[in-house]
Amino acid sequence: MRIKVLFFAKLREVFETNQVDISFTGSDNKVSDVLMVLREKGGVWKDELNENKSFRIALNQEMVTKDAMLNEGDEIALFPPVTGG
Amino acid sequence: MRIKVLFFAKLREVFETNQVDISFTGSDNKVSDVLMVLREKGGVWKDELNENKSFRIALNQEMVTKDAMLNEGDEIALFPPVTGG
Amino acid sequence: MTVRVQTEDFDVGQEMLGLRQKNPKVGAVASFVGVVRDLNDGDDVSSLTLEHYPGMTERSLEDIVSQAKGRWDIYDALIIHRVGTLLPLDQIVLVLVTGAHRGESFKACEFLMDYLKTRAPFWKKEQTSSGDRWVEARESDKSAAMRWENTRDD
Amino acid sequence: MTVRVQTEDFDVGQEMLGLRQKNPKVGAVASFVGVVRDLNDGDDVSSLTLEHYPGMTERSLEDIVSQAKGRWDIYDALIIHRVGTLLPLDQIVLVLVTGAHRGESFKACEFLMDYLKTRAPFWKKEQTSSGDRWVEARESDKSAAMRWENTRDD
Repeated sequence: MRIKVLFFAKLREVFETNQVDISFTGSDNKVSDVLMVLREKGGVWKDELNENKSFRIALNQEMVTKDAMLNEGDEIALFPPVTGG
Repeated sequence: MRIKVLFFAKLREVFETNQVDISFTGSDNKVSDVLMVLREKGGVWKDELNENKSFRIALNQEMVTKDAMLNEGDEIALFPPVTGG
Repeated sequence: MTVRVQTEDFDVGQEMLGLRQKNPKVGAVASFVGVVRDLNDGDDVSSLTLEHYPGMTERSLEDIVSQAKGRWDIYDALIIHRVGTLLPLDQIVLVLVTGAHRGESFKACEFLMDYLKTRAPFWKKEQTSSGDRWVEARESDKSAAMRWENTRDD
Repeated sequence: MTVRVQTEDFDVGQEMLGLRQKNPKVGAVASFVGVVRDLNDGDDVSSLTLEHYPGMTERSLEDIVSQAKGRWDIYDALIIHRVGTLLPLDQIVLVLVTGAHRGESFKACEFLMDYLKTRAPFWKKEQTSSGDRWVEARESDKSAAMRWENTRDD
Protein backbone atom coordinates (compact mmCIF):
# COMPACT_ATOMS: atom_id res chain seq x y z
CA MET A 1 0.00 0.00 0.00
CA ARG A 2 1.47 3.32 -1.09
CA ILE A 3 0.54 6.48 0.82
CA LYS A 4 1.42 10.08 -0.06
CA VAL A 5 2.07 12.35 2.92
CA LEU A 6 1.98 16.15 2.44
CA PHE A 7 3.27 18.78 4.87
CA PHE A 8 2.16 22.39 5.14
CA ALA A 9 3.25 25.61 6.82
CA LYS A 10 5.61 25.21 9.78
CA LEU A 11 5.81 21.41 9.36
CA ARG A 12 6.84 21.80 5.71
CA GLU A 13 9.58 24.21 6.79
CA VAL A 14 10.87 22.16 9.71
CA PHE A 15 10.90 18.90 7.72
CA GLU A 16 12.43 20.75 4.74
CA THR A 17 10.11 18.89 2.37
CA ASN A 18 6.50 19.13 1.28
CA GLN A 19 5.99 15.45 0.56
CA VAL A 20 7.08 11.97 1.63
CA ASP A 21 5.87 8.68 0.13
CA ILE A 22 5.42 5.70 2.39
CA SER A 23 4.78 2.03 1.53
CA PHE A 24 3.32 -0.68 3.71
CA THR A 25 3.64 -4.37 2.78
CA GLY A 26 0.43 -5.47 4.55
CA SER A 27 -3.05 -3.92 4.69
CA ASP A 28 -5.20 -2.72 7.65
CA ASN A 29 -2.95 0.26 8.24
CA LYS A 30 -4.05 3.41 10.05
CA VAL A 31 -2.89 7.04 10.02
CA SER A 32 -1.11 6.25 13.30
CA ASP A 33 1.11 3.74 11.46
CA VAL A 34 2.22 6.51 9.10
CA LEU A 35 3.00 8.72 12.05
CA MET A 36 5.06 5.93 13.60
CA VAL A 37 7.10 5.47 10.41
CA LEU A 38 7.75 9.21 10.25
CA ARG A 39 8.73 9.47 13.92
CA GLU A 40 11.28 6.73 13.38
CA LYS A 41 13.21 9.13 11.16
CA GLY A 42 14.17 10.80 14.48
CA GLY A 43 15.26 14.43 15.05
CA VAL A 44 12.66 17.04 14.06
CA TRP A 45 10.33 14.26 12.86
CA LYS A 46 10.22 12.72 16.29
CA ASP A 47 9.83 16.13 17.95
CA GLU A 48 7.13 17.63 15.76
CA LEU A 49 4.98 14.49 15.46
CA ASN A 50 5.13 13.72 19.16
CA GLU A 51 1.77 12.76 20.75
CA ASN A 52 1.61 16.00 22.71
CA LYS A 53 2.03 18.24 19.65
CA SER A 54 -1.15 19.79 18.28
CA PHE A 55 -0.72 19.06 14.56
CA ARG A 56 -3.78 18.30 12.41
CA ILE A 57 -4.35 15.38 10.06
CA ALA A 58 -6.28 15.35 6.78
CA LEU A 59 -6.99 12.12 4.87
CA ASN A 60 -7.97 12.64 1.23
CA GLN A 61 -8.60 16.31 2.08
CA GLU A 62 -10.88 15.75 5.05
CA MET A 63 -9.92 16.20 8.68
CA VAL A 64 -9.53 12.89 10.54
CA THR A 65 -8.08 11.49 13.75
CA LYS A 66 -5.04 9.21 13.82
CA ASP A 67 -7.30 6.15 14.02
CA ALA A 68 -8.56 6.60 10.43
CA MET A 69 -8.01 3.53 8.19
CA LEU A 70 -5.88 3.82 5.05
CA ASN A 71 -6.37 2.58 1.50
CA GLU A 72 -4.02 2.26 -1.46
CA GLY A 73 -3.14 5.64 -2.94
CA ASP A 74 -4.50 7.71 -0.04
CA GLU A 75 -3.29 11.28 0.48
CA ILE A 76 -2.50 12.28 4.04
CA ALA A 77 -1.64 15.83 5.02
CA LEU A 78 -0.06 16.94 8.29
CA PHE A 79 -0.16 20.59 9.31
CA PRO A 80 -0.44 22.98 12.27
CA PRO A 81 -3.84 24.32 13.44
CA VAL A 82 -5.17 26.57 10.66
CA THR A 83 -4.94 30.38 10.83
CA GLY A 84 -6.77 31.76 7.80
CA GLY A 85 -9.45 34.43 7.60
CA MET B 1 -46.76 79.23 25.00
CA ARG B 2 -46.50 78.41 21.29
CA ILE B 3 -45.87 74.82 20.21
CA LYS B 4 -45.17 73.55 16.69
CA VAL B 5 -46.63 70.10 15.92
CA LEU B 6 -45.30 68.13 12.91
CA PHE B 7 -46.87 65.06 11.31
CA PHE B 8 -45.14 62.37 9.28
CA ALA B 9 -46.02 59.45 7.02
CA LYS B 10 -49.56 58.10 7.38
CA LEU B 11 -50.52 60.78 9.95
CA ARG B 12 -49.42 63.55 7.60
CA GLU B 13 -51.55 62.03 4.85
CA VAL B 14 -54.65 61.42 6.98
CA PHE B 15 -54.53 64.89 8.55
CA GLU B 16 -53.77 66.40 5.13
CA THR B 17 -51.19 68.71 6.71
CA ASN B 18 -47.60 68.41 7.88
CA GLN B 19 -47.79 71.06 10.60
CA VAL B 20 -50.16 72.64 13.12
CA ASP B 21 -49.30 75.44 15.56
CA ILE B 22 -50.87 75.43 18.99
CA SER B 23 -50.90 78.11 21.67
CA PHE B 24 -51.55 77.75 25.38
CA THR B 25 -52.29 80.74 27.59
CA GLY B 26 -50.88 79.19 30.75
CA SER B 27 -47.66 77.25 31.44
CA ASP B 28 -47.09 73.72 32.91
CA ASN B 29 -48.43 72.08 29.77
CA LYS B 30 -47.62 68.54 28.75
CA VAL B 31 -47.60 66.68 25.45
CA SER B 32 -50.93 65.15 26.51
CA ASP B 33 -52.47 68.65 26.49
CA VAL B 34 -51.46 69.06 22.87
CA LEU B 35 -53.02 65.69 22.05
CA MET B 36 -56.23 66.78 23.74
CA VAL B 37 -56.39 70.00 21.71
CA LEU B 38 -55.85 68.02 18.50
CA ARG B 39 -58.45 65.37 19.36
CA GLU B 40 -61.01 68.13 19.90
CA LYS B 41 -60.77 68.85 16.16
CA GLY B 42 -62.81 65.60 15.83
CA GLY B 43 -63.02 63.25 12.84
CA VAL B 44 -59.69 61.72 11.76
CA TRP B 45 -57.92 63.69 14.50
CA LYS B 46 -59.98 62.04 17.19
CA ASP B 47 -59.60 58.61 15.55
CA GLU B 48 -55.87 58.61 14.85
CA LEU B 49 -54.78 60.18 18.16
CA ASN B 50 -56.99 57.91 20.24
CA GLU B 51 -55.31 56.40 23.34
CA ASN B 52 -55.31 52.91 21.81
CA LYS B 53 -53.50 53.97 18.63
CA SER B 54 -49.78 53.23 18.48
CA PHE B 55 -48.44 56.56 17.24
CA ARG B 56 -45.07 57.81 18.46
CA ILE B 57 -44.17 61.20 19.95
CA ALA B 58 -40.94 63.17 19.56
CA LEU B 59 -40.24 66.35 21.52
CA ASN B 60 -37.47 68.50 20.08
CA GLN B 61 -36.42 65.49 18.01
CA GLU B 62 -36.19 63.00 20.85
CA MET B 63 -38.70 60.26 21.56
CA VAL B 64 -40.84 60.97 24.65
CA THR B 65 -44.04 59.80 26.32
CA LYS B 66 -47.17 61.93 26.53
CA ASP B 67 -46.21 63.04 30.05
CA ALA B 68 -43.27 65.12 28.81
CA MET B 69 -43.40 68.80 29.89
CA LEU B 70 -43.46 71.54 27.26
CA ASN B 71 -41.59 74.83 26.93
CA GLU B 72 -42.11 77.88 24.74
CA GLY B 73 -41.17 77.17 21.12
CA ASP B 74 -40.98 73.38 21.47
CA GLU B 75 -41.28 71.17 18.41
CA ILE B 76 -43.47 68.10 18.78
CA ALA B 77 -43.71 65.44 16.09
CA LEU B 78 -46.38 62.73 15.84
CA PHE B 79 -45.84 59.72 13.60
CA PRO B 80 -46.47 55.97 13.19
CA PRO B 81 -43.92 53.38 14.40
CA VAL B 82 -40.82 53.76 12.22
CA THR B 83 -40.07 51.38 9.34
CA GLY B 84 -36.65 52.34 7.95
CA GLY B 85 -33.66 50.17 7.25
CA MET C 1 -18.92 61.82 8.68
CA THR C 2 -20.55 59.04 10.66
CA VAL C 3 -24.10 59.41 9.34
CA ARG C 4 -25.53 60.41 5.97
CA VAL C 5 -29.14 60.67 4.82
CA GLN C 6 -29.29 61.12 1.06
CA THR C 7 -31.35 60.50 -2.08
CA GLU C 8 -28.29 59.35 -4.10
CA ASP C 9 -27.06 55.77 -4.25
CA PHE C 10 -23.81 54.78 -2.50
CA ASP C 11 -20.78 52.69 -3.49
CA VAL C 12 -20.19 50.05 -0.80
CA GLY C 13 -16.59 49.35 -1.87
CA GLN C 14 -15.63 53.04 -1.85
CA GLU C 15 -17.28 53.69 1.51
CA MET C 16 -15.56 50.66 3.01
CA LEU C 17 -12.17 51.75 1.71
CA GLY C 18 -12.72 55.29 2.96
CA LEU C 19 -13.59 54.12 6.45
CA ARG C 20 -10.83 51.55 6.93
CA GLN C 21 -7.92 53.25 5.14
CA LYS C 22 -7.67 55.91 7.82
CA ASN C 23 -6.59 53.28 10.33
CA PRO C 24 -3.99 50.53 9.63
CA LYS C 25 -5.03 48.79 12.87
CA VAL C 26 -8.35 47.75 11.30
CA GLY C 27 -8.48 43.96 10.87
CA ALA C 28 -12.23 43.48 10.51
CA VAL C 29 -14.98 45.20 8.54
CA ALA C 30 -18.55 44.01 9.16
CA SER C 31 -21.25 45.45 6.97
CA PHE C 32 -24.91 45.28 6.11
CA VAL C 33 -26.75 46.48 3.03
CA GLY C 34 -30.55 46.63 2.89
CA VAL C 35 -32.08 46.23 -0.56
CA VAL C 36 -35.55 46.93 -2.03
CA ARG C 37 -37.31 43.60 -2.70
CA ASP C 38 -39.71 43.16 -5.60
CA LEU C 39 -42.18 41.34 -3.37
CA ASN C 40 -43.54 42.04 0.12
CA ASP C 41 -46.40 40.33 1.97
CA GLY C 42 -47.36 38.59 -1.25
CA ASP C 43 -47.66 41.68 -3.44
CA ASP C 44 -45.42 42.88 -6.25
CA VAL C 45 -43.63 46.05 -5.22
CA SER C 46 -43.00 48.38 -8.16
CA SER C 47 -41.35 51.11 -6.08
CA LEU C 48 -40.78 52.24 -2.51
CA THR C 49 -40.89 55.78 -1.16
CA LEU C 50 -38.92 56.61 1.97
CA GLU C 51 -39.99 59.57 4.08
CA HIS C 52 -37.98 60.83 7.06
CA TYR C 53 -37.86 63.52 9.73
CA PRO C 54 -34.93 65.77 8.74
CA GLY C 55 -32.83 66.70 11.73
CA MET C 56 -34.17 64.05 14.06
CA THR C 57 -33.05 61.31 11.66
CA GLU C 58 -29.42 62.40 11.76
CA ARG C 59 -29.53 62.92 15.53
CA SER C 60 -31.00 59.51 16.22
CA LEU C 61 -28.50 57.77 13.93
CA GLU C 62 -25.57 59.61 15.51
CA ASP C 63 -26.91 58.63 18.89
CA ILE C 64 -27.03 54.91 18.06
CA VAL C 65 -23.52 55.08 16.58
CA SER C 66 -22.17 56.53 19.83
CA GLN C 67 -24.04 53.87 21.81
CA ALA C 68 -22.37 51.19 19.67
CA LYS C 69 -18.94 52.77 20.19
CA GLY C 70 -19.56 52.81 23.93
CA ARG C 71 -20.62 49.17 24.08
CA TRP C 72 -18.15 47.43 21.76
CA ASP C 73 -14.45 47.68 21.08
CA ILE C 74 -14.74 49.02 17.54
CA TYR C 75 -12.80 51.73 15.72
CA ASP C 76 -15.39 53.39 13.54
CA ALA C 77 -18.90 53.11 12.12
CA LEU C 78 -20.77 54.61 9.20
CA ILE C 79 -24.49 54.67 8.42
CA ILE C 80 -25.86 55.79 5.06
CA HIS C 81 -29.63 55.76 4.60
CA ARG C 82 -31.40 56.74 1.42
CA VAL C 83 -34.71 58.63 1.20
CA GLY C 84 -37.04 59.38 -1.71
CA THR C 85 -38.28 56.92 -4.30
CA LEU C 86 -36.40 53.64 -4.83
CA LEU C 87 -36.91 50.70 -7.16
CA PRO C 88 -36.53 46.94 -6.60
CA LEU C 89 -32.81 45.98 -6.34
CA ASP C 90 -31.93 49.52 -5.19
CA GLN C 91 -29.81 49.83 -2.06
CA ILE C 92 -31.63 51.41 0.91
CA VAL C 93 -29.19 51.40 3.79
CA LEU C 94 -25.53 50.73 4.52
CA VAL C 95 -24.06 50.04 7.94
CA LEU C 96 -20.28 49.62 8.18
CA VAL C 97 -18.26 48.84 11.29
CA THR C 98 -14.47 48.58 11.54
CA GLY C 99 -12.57 47.00 14.41
CA ALA C 100 -9.48 45.02 15.33
CA HIS C 101 -11.37 41.71 15.48
CA ARG C 102 -14.51 40.31 13.94
CA GLY C 103 -16.65 39.40 16.96
CA GLU C 104 -17.13 42.95 18.25
CA SER C 105 -17.56 44.35 14.74
CA PHE C 106 -20.30 41.86 13.86
CA LYS C 107 -22.18 42.56 17.09
CA ALA C 108 -21.98 46.34 16.70
CA CYS C 109 -23.15 46.10 13.08
CA GLU C 110 -26.18 44.01 13.99
CA PHE C 111 -26.98 46.27 16.95
CA LEU C 112 -26.88 49.34 14.69
CA MET C 113 -29.32 47.77 12.23
CA ASP C 114 -31.69 46.63 14.97
CA TYR C 115 -31.71 50.02 16.67
CA LEU C 116 -32.00 51.89 13.39
CA LYS C 117 -35.06 49.80 12.50
CA THR C 118 -36.92 50.79 15.66
CA ARG C 119 -35.54 54.24 16.54
CA ALA C 120 -34.67 56.23 13.43
CA PRO C 121 -37.62 58.21 11.99
CA PHE C 122 -37.95 56.70 8.52
CA TRP C 123 -41.20 55.45 7.00
CA LYS C 124 -41.66 53.28 3.93
CA LYS C 125 -44.55 53.46 1.50
CA GLU C 126 -44.83 50.73 -1.10
CA GLN C 127 -46.30 51.15 -4.55
CA THR C 128 -47.81 47.73 -5.37
CA SER C 129 -50.15 46.22 -7.94
CA SER C 130 -52.94 46.49 -5.35
CA GLY C 131 -52.27 50.18 -4.68
CA ASP C 132 -50.07 52.25 -2.38
CA ARG C 133 -49.62 51.25 1.25
CA TRP C 134 -47.58 52.29 4.25
CA VAL C 135 -45.34 49.49 5.50
CA GLU C 136 -46.33 48.40 9.01
CA ALA C 137 -43.71 48.13 11.74
CA ARG C 138 -42.80 44.49 12.34
CA GLU C 139 -43.01 42.88 15.75
CA SER C 140 -39.83 40.93 14.94
CA ASP C 141 -37.90 44.21 14.59
CA LYS C 142 -39.08 45.28 18.02
CA SER C 143 -37.93 42.04 19.61
CA ALA C 144 -34.63 42.15 17.71
CA ALA C 145 -33.97 45.57 19.24
CA MET C 146 -35.14 44.46 22.69
CA ARG C 147 -32.58 41.71 23.00
CA TRP C 148 -29.75 44.28 23.19
CA GLU C 149 -31.31 45.59 26.42
CA ASN C 150 -31.29 42.12 27.96
CA THR C 151 -27.82 40.93 27.01
CA ARG C 152 -24.49 41.52 28.57
CA ASP C 153 -22.02 43.18 26.23
CA ASP C 154 -19.68 40.26 25.70
CA MET D 1 -19.17 30.22 -7.99
CA THR D 2 -19.58 29.98 -4.24
CA VAL D 3 -15.91 29.81 -3.27
CA ARG D 4 -12.76 31.35 -4.72
CA VAL D 5 -9.14 31.09 -3.58
CA GLN D 6 -6.98 33.60 -5.44
CA THR D 7 -3.86 35.77 -5.25
CA GLU D 8 -5.63 38.80 -6.80
CA ASP D 9 -7.51 41.41 -4.82
CA PHE D 10 -11.33 41.57 -4.97
CA ASP D 11 -13.86 44.40 -5.37
CA VAL D 12 -16.42 44.14 -2.57
CA GLY D 13 -19.00 46.33 -4.31
CA GLN D 14 -18.80 44.35 -7.56
CA GLU D 15 -18.99 40.99 -5.80
CA MET D 16 -21.98 42.15 -3.77
CA LEU D 17 -23.80 43.38 -6.86
CA GLY D 18 -23.03 40.14 -8.70
CA LEU D 19 -24.42 38.00 -5.89
CA ARG D 20 -27.59 39.95 -5.17
CA GLN D 21 -28.61 41.03 -8.68
CA LYS D 22 -29.45 37.47 -9.64
CA ASN D 23 -32.32 37.47 -7.18
CA PRO D 24 -34.84 40.35 -6.75
CA LYS D 25 -36.12 38.71 -3.54
CA VAL D 26 -32.88 39.64 -1.74
CA GLY D 27 -33.58 42.21 0.98
CA ALA D 28 -30.45 41.78 3.10
CA VAL D 29 -26.73 41.48 2.38
CA ALA D 30 -24.46 40.77 5.34
CA SER D 31 -20.74 40.81 4.72
CA PHE D 32 -17.36 40.57 6.35
CA VAL D 33 -13.95 41.66 5.08
CA GLY D 34 -10.74 40.67 6.85
CA VAL D 35 -7.83 43.08 6.46
CA VAL D 36 -4.05 42.82 7.08
CA ARG D 37 -3.18 44.86 10.17
CA ASP D 38 0.16 46.65 10.49
CA LEU D 39 0.59 45.42 14.06
CA ASN D 40 0.11 42.03 15.72
CA ASP D 41 1.05 40.91 19.22
CA GLY D 42 3.02 44.12 19.64
CA ASP D 43 5.22 43.79 16.54
CA ASP D 44 5.14 45.78 13.31
CA VAL D 45 3.99 43.57 10.48
CA SER D 46 5.57 44.52 7.15
CA SER D 47 3.88 41.75 5.16
CA LEU D 48 1.89 38.55 5.53
CA THR D 49 2.23 35.35 3.50
CA LEU D 50 -0.75 33.03 3.20
CA GLU D 51 -0.17 29.37 2.43
CA HIS D 52 -2.99 26.92 1.73
CA TYR D 53 -3.73 23.32 0.78
CA PRO D 54 -5.02 23.48 -2.80
CA GLY D 55 -8.04 21.25 -3.30
CA MET D 56 -8.82 20.75 0.36
CA THR D 57 -9.24 24.50 0.82
CA GLU D 58 -11.98 24.74 -1.80
CA ARG D 59 -13.67 21.58 -0.54
CA SER D 60 -13.73 22.73 3.06
CA LEU D 61 -15.07 26.18 2.12
CA GLU D 62 -17.79 24.67 -0.06
CA ASP D 63 -18.67 22.37 2.78
CA ILE D 64 -19.15 25.22 5.27
CA VAL D 65 -21.23 27.16 2.73
CA SER D 66 -23.60 24.21 2.35
CA GLN D 67 -23.78 23.84 6.12
CA ALA D 68 -24.77 27.52 6.37
CA LYS D 69 -27.41 27.11 3.67
CA GLY D 70 -28.81 24.11 5.53
CA ARG D 71 -28.99 25.92 8.86
CA TRP D 72 -30.29 29.36 7.93
CA ASP D 73 -32.91 30.72 5.60
CA ILE D 74 -30.53 32.48 3.22
CA TYR D 75 -30.44 32.73 -0.57
CA ASP D 76 -26.76 32.65 -1.40
CA ALA D 77 -23.25 32.95 -0.02
CA LEU D 78 -19.83 33.73 -1.42
CA ILE D 79 -16.38 33.27 0.09
CA ILE D 80 -13.25 34.74 -1.49
CA HIS D 81 -9.93 34.09 0.27
CA ARG D 82 -6.60 35.40 -0.93
CA VAL D 83 -3.28 33.54 -0.76
CA GLY D 84 0.31 34.64 -1.37
CA THR D 85 2.00 37.73 0.01
CA LEU D 86 -0.14 40.60 1.28
CA LEU D 87 0.67 44.01 2.75
CA PRO D 88 -0.93 45.96 5.61
CA LEU D 89 -4.34 47.35 4.56
CA ASP D 90 -4.72 44.59 1.94
CA GLN D 91 -7.96 42.63 1.96
CA ILE D 92 -7.57 38.96 2.96
CA VAL D 93 -11.04 37.46 2.96
CA LEU D 94 -14.59 38.32 1.91
CA VAL D 95 -17.71 36.55 3.13
CA LEU D 96 -21.04 37.65 1.61
CA VAL D 97 -24.48 36.33 2.48
CA THR D 98 -27.78 37.31 0.87
CA GLY D 99 -31.22 36.62 2.29
CA ALA D 100 -34.74 37.97 2.60
CA HIS D 101 -34.17 39.35 6.11
CA ARG D 102 -31.20 40.52 8.11
CA GLY D 103 -31.23 38.21 11.14
CA GLU D 104 -30.55 34.98 9.29
CA SER D 105 -28.03 36.65 6.96
CA PHE D 106 -26.01 38.09 9.86
CA LYS D 107 -25.93 34.73 11.65
CA ALA D 108 -24.88 32.79 8.56
CA CYS D 109 -22.14 35.33 7.80
CA GLU D 110 -20.69 35.11 11.29
CA PHE D 111 -20.93 31.30 11.25
CA LEU D 112 -19.04 31.16 7.94
CA MET D 113 -16.21 33.30 9.30
CA ASP D 114 -15.98 31.31 12.54
CA TYR D 115 -15.91 27.97 10.73
CA LEU D 116 -13.50 29.22 8.08
CA LYS D 117 -11.10 30.32 10.83
CA THR D 118 -10.93 26.86 12.38
CA ARG D 119 -11.57 24.48 9.46
CA ALA D 120 -10.18 25.83 6.21
CA PRO D 121 -6.50 24.91 5.62
CA PHE D 122 -4.86 28.34 5.45
CA TRP D 123 -1.75 29.37 7.39
CA LYS D 124 -0.39 32.85 7.94
CA LYS D 125 3.26 33.78 8.24
CA GLU D 126 4.09 37.32 9.32
CA GLN D 127 7.17 39.24 8.28
CA THR D 128 7.93 41.51 11.25
CA SER D 129 10.75 43.73 12.48
CA SER D 130 11.80 40.88 14.79
CA GLY D 131 11.87 38.33 11.96
CA ASP D 132 9.43 35.94 10.30
CA ARG D 133 6.95 33.96 12.35
CA TRP D 134 4.02 31.62 11.81
CA VAL D 135 0.82 32.99 13.31
CA GLU D 136 -0.44 30.75 16.11
CA ALA D 137 -4.06 29.58 16.16
CA ARG D 138 -6.06 31.60 18.68
CA GLU D 139 -8.08 29.97 21.44
CA SER D 140 -10.79 32.62 20.92
CA ASP D 141 -11.31 31.41 17.35
CA LYS D 142 -11.79 27.88 18.60
CA SER D 143 -14.43 28.94 21.12
CA ALA D 144 -16.12 31.20 18.54
CA ALA D 145 -16.54 28.16 16.29
CA MET D 146 -17.61 25.93 19.19
CA ARG D 147 -20.61 28.07 20.08
CA TRP D 148 -22.36 27.10 16.81
CA GLU D 149 -22.36 23.50 18.00
CA ASN D 150 -24.07 24.44 21.23
CA THR D 151 -26.75 26.80 19.98
CA ARG D 152 -30.11 26.21 18.50
CA ASP D 153 -30.46 27.63 15.03
CA ASP D 154 -32.88 30.45 15.79
